[in-house]
Amino acid sequence: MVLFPELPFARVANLLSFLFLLMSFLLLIRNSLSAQVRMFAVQSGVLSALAAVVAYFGGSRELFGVAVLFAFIKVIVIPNVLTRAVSKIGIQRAVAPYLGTSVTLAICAGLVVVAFYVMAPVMASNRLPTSDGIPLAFAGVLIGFFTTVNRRRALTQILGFLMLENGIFMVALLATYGVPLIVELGVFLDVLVAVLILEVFVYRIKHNFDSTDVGQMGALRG
Amino acid sequence: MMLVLLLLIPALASAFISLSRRRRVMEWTHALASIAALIVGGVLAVRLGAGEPVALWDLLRVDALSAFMVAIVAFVGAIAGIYAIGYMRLEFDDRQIRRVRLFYALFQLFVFTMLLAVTTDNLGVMWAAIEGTTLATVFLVNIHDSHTGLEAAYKYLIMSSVGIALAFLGTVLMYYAASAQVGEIGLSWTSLIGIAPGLDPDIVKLAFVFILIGYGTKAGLAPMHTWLPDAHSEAPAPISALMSGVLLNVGLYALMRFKAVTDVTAGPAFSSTWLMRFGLLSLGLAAAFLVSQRNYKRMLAYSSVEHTGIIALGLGFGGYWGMLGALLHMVNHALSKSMLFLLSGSILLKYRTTDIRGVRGLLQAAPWTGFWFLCGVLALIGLPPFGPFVSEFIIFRAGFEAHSVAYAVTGIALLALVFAGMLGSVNRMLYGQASEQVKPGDPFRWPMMPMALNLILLVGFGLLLPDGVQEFFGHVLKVVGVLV
Amino acid sequence: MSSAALVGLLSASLILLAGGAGSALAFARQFDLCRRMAHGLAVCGTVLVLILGFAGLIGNSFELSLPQILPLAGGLALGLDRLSAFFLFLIGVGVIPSTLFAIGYTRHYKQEQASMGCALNIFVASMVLVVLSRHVLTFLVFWETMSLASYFLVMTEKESDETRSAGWLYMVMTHAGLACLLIGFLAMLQATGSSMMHEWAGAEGVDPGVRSVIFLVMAAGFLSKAGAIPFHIWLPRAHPAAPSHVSAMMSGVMIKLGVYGLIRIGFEWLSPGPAWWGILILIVGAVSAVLGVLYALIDADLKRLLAYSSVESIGVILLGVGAGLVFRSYDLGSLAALALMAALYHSLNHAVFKSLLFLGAGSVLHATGTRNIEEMGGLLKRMPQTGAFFLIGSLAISAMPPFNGFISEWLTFQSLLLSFRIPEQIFNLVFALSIAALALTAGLAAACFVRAFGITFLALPRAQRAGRAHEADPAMRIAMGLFALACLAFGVAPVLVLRVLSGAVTGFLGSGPDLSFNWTSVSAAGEFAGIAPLWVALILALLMLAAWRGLRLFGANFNRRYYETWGCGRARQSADFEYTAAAFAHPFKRVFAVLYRPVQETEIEAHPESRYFVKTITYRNESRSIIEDSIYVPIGRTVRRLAARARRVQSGNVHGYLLYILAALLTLLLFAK
Amino acid sequence: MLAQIVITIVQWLVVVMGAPLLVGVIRKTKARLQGRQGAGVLQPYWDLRKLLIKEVVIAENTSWVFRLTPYVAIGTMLLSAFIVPVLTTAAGLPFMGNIILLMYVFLLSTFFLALAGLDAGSSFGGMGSSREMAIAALAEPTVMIAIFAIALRAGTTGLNEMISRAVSDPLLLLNPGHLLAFCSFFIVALAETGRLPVDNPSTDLELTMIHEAMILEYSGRYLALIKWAASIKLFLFLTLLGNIFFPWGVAVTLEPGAVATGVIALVIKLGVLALGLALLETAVAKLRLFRVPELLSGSFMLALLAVISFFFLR
Repeated sequence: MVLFPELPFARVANLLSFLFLLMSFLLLIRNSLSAQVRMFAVQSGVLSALAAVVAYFGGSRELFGVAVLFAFIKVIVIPNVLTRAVSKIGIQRAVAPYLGTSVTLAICAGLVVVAFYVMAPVMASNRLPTSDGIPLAFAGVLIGFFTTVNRRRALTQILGFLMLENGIFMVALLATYGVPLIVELGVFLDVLVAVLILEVFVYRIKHNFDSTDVGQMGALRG
Repeated sequence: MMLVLLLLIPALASAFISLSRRRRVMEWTHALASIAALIVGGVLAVRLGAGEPVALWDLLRVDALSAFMVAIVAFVGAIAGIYAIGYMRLEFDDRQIRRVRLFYALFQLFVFTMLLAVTTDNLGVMWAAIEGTTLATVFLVNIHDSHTGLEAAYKYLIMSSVGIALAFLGTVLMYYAASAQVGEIGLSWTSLIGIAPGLDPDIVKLAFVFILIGYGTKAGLAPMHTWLPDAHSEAPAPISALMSGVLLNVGLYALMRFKAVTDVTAGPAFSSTWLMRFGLLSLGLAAAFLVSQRNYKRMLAYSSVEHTGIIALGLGFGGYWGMLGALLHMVNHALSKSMLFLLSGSILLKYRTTDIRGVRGLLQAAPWTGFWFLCGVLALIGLPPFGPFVSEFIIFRAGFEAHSVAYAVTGIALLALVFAGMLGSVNRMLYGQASEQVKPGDPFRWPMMPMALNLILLVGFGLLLPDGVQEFFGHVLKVVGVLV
Repeated sequence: MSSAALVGLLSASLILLAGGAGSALAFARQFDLCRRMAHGLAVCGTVLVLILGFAGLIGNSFELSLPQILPLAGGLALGLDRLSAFFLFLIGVGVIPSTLFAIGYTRHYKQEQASMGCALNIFVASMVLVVLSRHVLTFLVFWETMSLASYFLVMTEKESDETRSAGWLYMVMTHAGLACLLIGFLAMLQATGSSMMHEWAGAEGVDPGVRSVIFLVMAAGFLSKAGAIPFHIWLPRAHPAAPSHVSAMMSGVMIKLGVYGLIRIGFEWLSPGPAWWGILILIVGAVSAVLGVLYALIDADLKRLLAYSSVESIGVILLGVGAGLVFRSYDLGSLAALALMAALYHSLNHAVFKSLLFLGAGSVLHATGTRNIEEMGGLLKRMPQTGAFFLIGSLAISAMPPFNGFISEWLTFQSLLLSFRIPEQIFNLVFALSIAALALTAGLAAACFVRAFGITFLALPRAQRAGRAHEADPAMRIAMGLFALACLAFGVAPVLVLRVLSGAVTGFLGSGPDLSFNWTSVSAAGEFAGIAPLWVALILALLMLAAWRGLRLFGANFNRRYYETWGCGRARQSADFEYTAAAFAHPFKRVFAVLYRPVQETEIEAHPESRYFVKTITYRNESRSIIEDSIYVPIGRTVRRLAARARRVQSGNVHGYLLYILAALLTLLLFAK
Repeated sequence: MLAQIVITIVQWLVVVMGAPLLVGVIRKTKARLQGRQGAGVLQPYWDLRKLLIKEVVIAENTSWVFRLTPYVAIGTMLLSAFIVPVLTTAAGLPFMGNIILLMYVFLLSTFFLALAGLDAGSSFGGMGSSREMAIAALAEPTVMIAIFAIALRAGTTGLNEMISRAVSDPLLLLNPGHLLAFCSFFIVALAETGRLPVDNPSTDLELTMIHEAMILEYSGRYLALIKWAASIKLFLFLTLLGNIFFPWGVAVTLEPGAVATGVIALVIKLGVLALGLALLETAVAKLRLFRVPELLSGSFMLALLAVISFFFLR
């Protein structure tokens, strides 16, 4: 098993990690739903490529299978489920997020700095070549979390949640070349079911509240 | 072998129910499955009393702590299951057979996921199982498909999923810390605890932060608890009984597993201070809501947040008394809270309103329900003959021994405040003249009989604890790393 | 008696009480059978408790521990020593006649019989076990069971909202007291390392700062149960709501357990405390005494009036306890013993005459159906024996010489007067003021009970209800008779109690009281003060007889003529001419206006035709309670305001909720290193 | 032993028989001071005799309390006559009680008088009892603090020891505490016995009476007993004032010579006090009822100063 290949592997991994973070920034900016779903598909694509690269250099066939499964679910299945949902919901008046774009970007930058500060001990003790990408992955997690907080539409919240999942998968990938298979399968199953259920809820919310703006669901208080 | 049987019963039952059409078949399978699970769980717990854990394909492993949790899940599952039959007969008539099928199937699936979560040794599978409990209960919360039900279910799902994702990140970091130190290693708890002294303290502390936030959401600790009142008050009574009584404990179980590891690596100070802070925050917030509450199901939900806060305080105080108090309080809380939520179901059936002011003269209108509701609440607010009084005494004793007197004193003061709030609300419901249109008599009698068991156990845990049970707790404490 | 016999006696009494509780639940349907069984067994159980108390008082003691109950905290530990024995004796004296009274009094209750009978038995059993418990958790468990049982007894008439709010306030105040006790006990447990209470004696290892905090916290807990002033607000609400025999037991016996606890902390567990502890208790006692009687004076509800006077008597007891504590801190052992004996004697006397008054009030309530003394009057002619017993009770509580109240108040006065042996000048001044407070209380108590007895029993009935009153049943009268006899016996021959009491106090404190007594006379501190109660009573009776015979001898005119009362010769004398309770209290209301802060309202309703003809004049002179307005109402308001602000957290907006989790995560990540 | 019994009886008779005479003397002096002739000094005896032979008229709605009260009133006063050392400290029944018992015995008689006032059911009786109890209650603290002041000095609260210890101490008058205690005790005596500044004994206007209002309904032999008791009370208070604060002349032993000087000393002291009382009553008008508490709190301050002087000027 090739553990320390020549230099380009590390740089390729860093490039792909940077691309992943760029995609999440872009997803934040786009307002139209279908554009956001496309951004998510691209981001998942980048991530599955990174997994393949790590599998190749790390030399574990098992990880390669995971990369393929990841690509299948996150690039093909979930995006067309979401696009079906978007078309079903139909046109809606644009619901502005809580914070304007510039403020959101400023906060995301802050979150990236936080990510670097938090992941410092992991970076220090990690001997794997892919360790520099870990803060970027964790930044992806925080940005995904922030999207669920900031965005008002249900679908965008689901995308935020999925970005969060991607970030975590990436951290696992870069830190330990992926977690054992059984766990990976369990995670994929849960994420898939979660998205399906969320999609069902989006239809019901649309039906009951005739808009997917989750913010105005405030009946239960005190 | 018993272990596989334990997991198979609910899984098969759930599958079988989802296929059957007639209500009677569903009810019988559901009842038999619940009782079978109770028997198997009981046998497993008794056998595990002897101390040596039972393992299976390095995926499932039941040591004393998991046996303790299995016993709670099985017992409360059985009590709620039997009650659910009576409840569903009055709640949904035959036209909504689809909902009834959904209810029974997801009930069994819910029990399965909880059992899986507490019996697995692999931390990743445990995470998946706990995420599974959320997915199983989401449709149950929204079973009435009302506006508020939908809102509660959506919030519950999105917050739990986001919260637990962080817990997975914590598990990943813990795995990273292990693999960085030892190289190739399975994500199993036993191996992790084995090499815990050698792990890098900073990473383990960072991982524990995510675990605390992630599983804290599931356990209902303070800042992450906001989904709990909505979900538990909208869900049907048997489900909120299971969720409040047991699901919160499963979240705490996961926290205890990781706390055992973190304490060995980075010393108990780190996890204790934050558990105490979150516990006190939960207690404080719950007290604010319980001082004057208008909806009795939300009152019970907030009291769950309060008791989770007490258990977190117990874990935070640590030491022999702190851990023992927390475990005891888990059992006491599970018994009393599940009984109360089931009774709130009967009250809802009788008075058709969850508003406290709408319910008057309960002791007059439904003497049995009223009397048991009174005993349950007295147990919940910590009065002597019942268990919670003793476990709270032990927890606060640990507080003084751990020299965190400020936390203990504030905790006791907040508990007194909660006592005042809840007693006031319950008095408004129990006494006074029942209005005419409420027909006297309890909604149904036989499904409530098993709840007598809850009451007897509560008084039992309050006054006397046979040696066998004490020795069992000794083993559990050994697992958690307190008694060495 | 060997300790095995004592344990046998205790278990027999507990079995009887448990039998009483069980039979109350078993025969819930047959009301009369349930009533007789429950109360009968309760009386038998309490008789055994009385015997056990007496045995303990004359010197026997026992230790008992049952590890299988409450095993996690070291098992159930009971023990009998001199002080516990005295309080057992007090429980016996207080409970037996009240339960006998209950047999007659509770005939008109129907469904409540079961809950009342069961709660009564558990209440008595838990009081007995509180006094005997030697282990921290045992004490707390039975302390709270006692409160819970008395809560259910107070809630017997649960229809009215007033009872419900009274019960709620009572339970909340008791639980707050329990919280203080819990903190105190745990701190002591932690400081001394052992959970057995009698091993705490002296608690040397604890540094003074912690000891003072522990003392203050536990004193607050015990004072809230005793009903001393800052914590008394539950007492005037809970007692009128409870059935009379229950308020008799609560006032006579239960609040004394608060004093029991205070004596345990002050004299045993944290014993060589600084002097300011005693002074603090002294001041609380003085304030409780004066304010208690002042509120009793202006109250028109008979049972609430008696409840406030319980606050006053607790004040007098606390004066004794406080003085004892101060003497002990200046190690004047004999004076401390004298002060403690005065306090204990007054507790016993209070149990007797307060129960007598509550039973009297109960039979008056039973006969007239109202508690408001403004609607009563002339009951002495319709209820002669109850009236006579109530008069004896009023005389005893106002500390009039031939009765028991006088002896204990006289002893308290002596212990306060002997304070000049304390070197510290400031404390001498405080003692002087407490003497003035006690004297003022004595005077006001006399005025209060002249009003209570006069307005209720004398002259003409002010309302038809009072007119139709009928004498109480025989069982009720026997119970009151027993108490009245005890009042006279303890008053005329105090040596019965003093010999037993001084033995107990010497055993408990280790130093004998500075008191010498024999069958006829009692003298404190040698030449300092002495009385001969037996002689006083005999000679007074003799002289009254002599006066009566003397008039006969002198040939005075002995025929008498009945005519209507003098009304300036104008109108026919009727009930409206009589002085009402509010009018009687008016001078006090004017003198102590700064305390009552009365709100005067007069509405004059003129006749429709002309302004000069008045149809009705309504005059209201409400007084407000300082303590409630200045302490409890603000606390309640702030708590509700803070809670309302904290409730905004659950705003209903899911994004807010997610933000809370993100914020928690970031704080933890950034600060948890 | 026989001598002690005889002296005790003599002393008791002096008090019981002498009381109306004292009242007569005070009335006579007051009359002369007001330029009136006034009734004879023995007039009170004739009044008592007249009342005793008259028929008793009782209000219909009264109970047995009304008929018991006169006997309680006279009984308590006769009892206290035994306790107070009038002529000698060696005789009397000193072991029966100290000064606190005395105060409570007086309170007992007031207690029953107030009840009798209420029993008649007339508004005057009620008003009298309410005011009497108010004044008695407010006077109690002053009495106790005055006793505390004396007890501090004498080291005992027993009346006989108090006087026997003070007889041999000539410097007593110079002690400030002693004089303050005397003033406060004097004011309390006025309040307790219902003399002028607090209550007008010789009024017949119902609304202004306090003590008289309570016994408005009494007549015949009951009224005689009560009036007699009131006079004994006045006599005892003045003897207390005389003997405790100016103890000289009180016989300490039993032999006749000392007892004779005791009688003379008693006559002188009571004469001076009676004159002072009469002078005060002619000079001062009756205080409004709600000014009386200020008077009593003034006397309370005097007594407190007496106590403080003992502690702080030791």
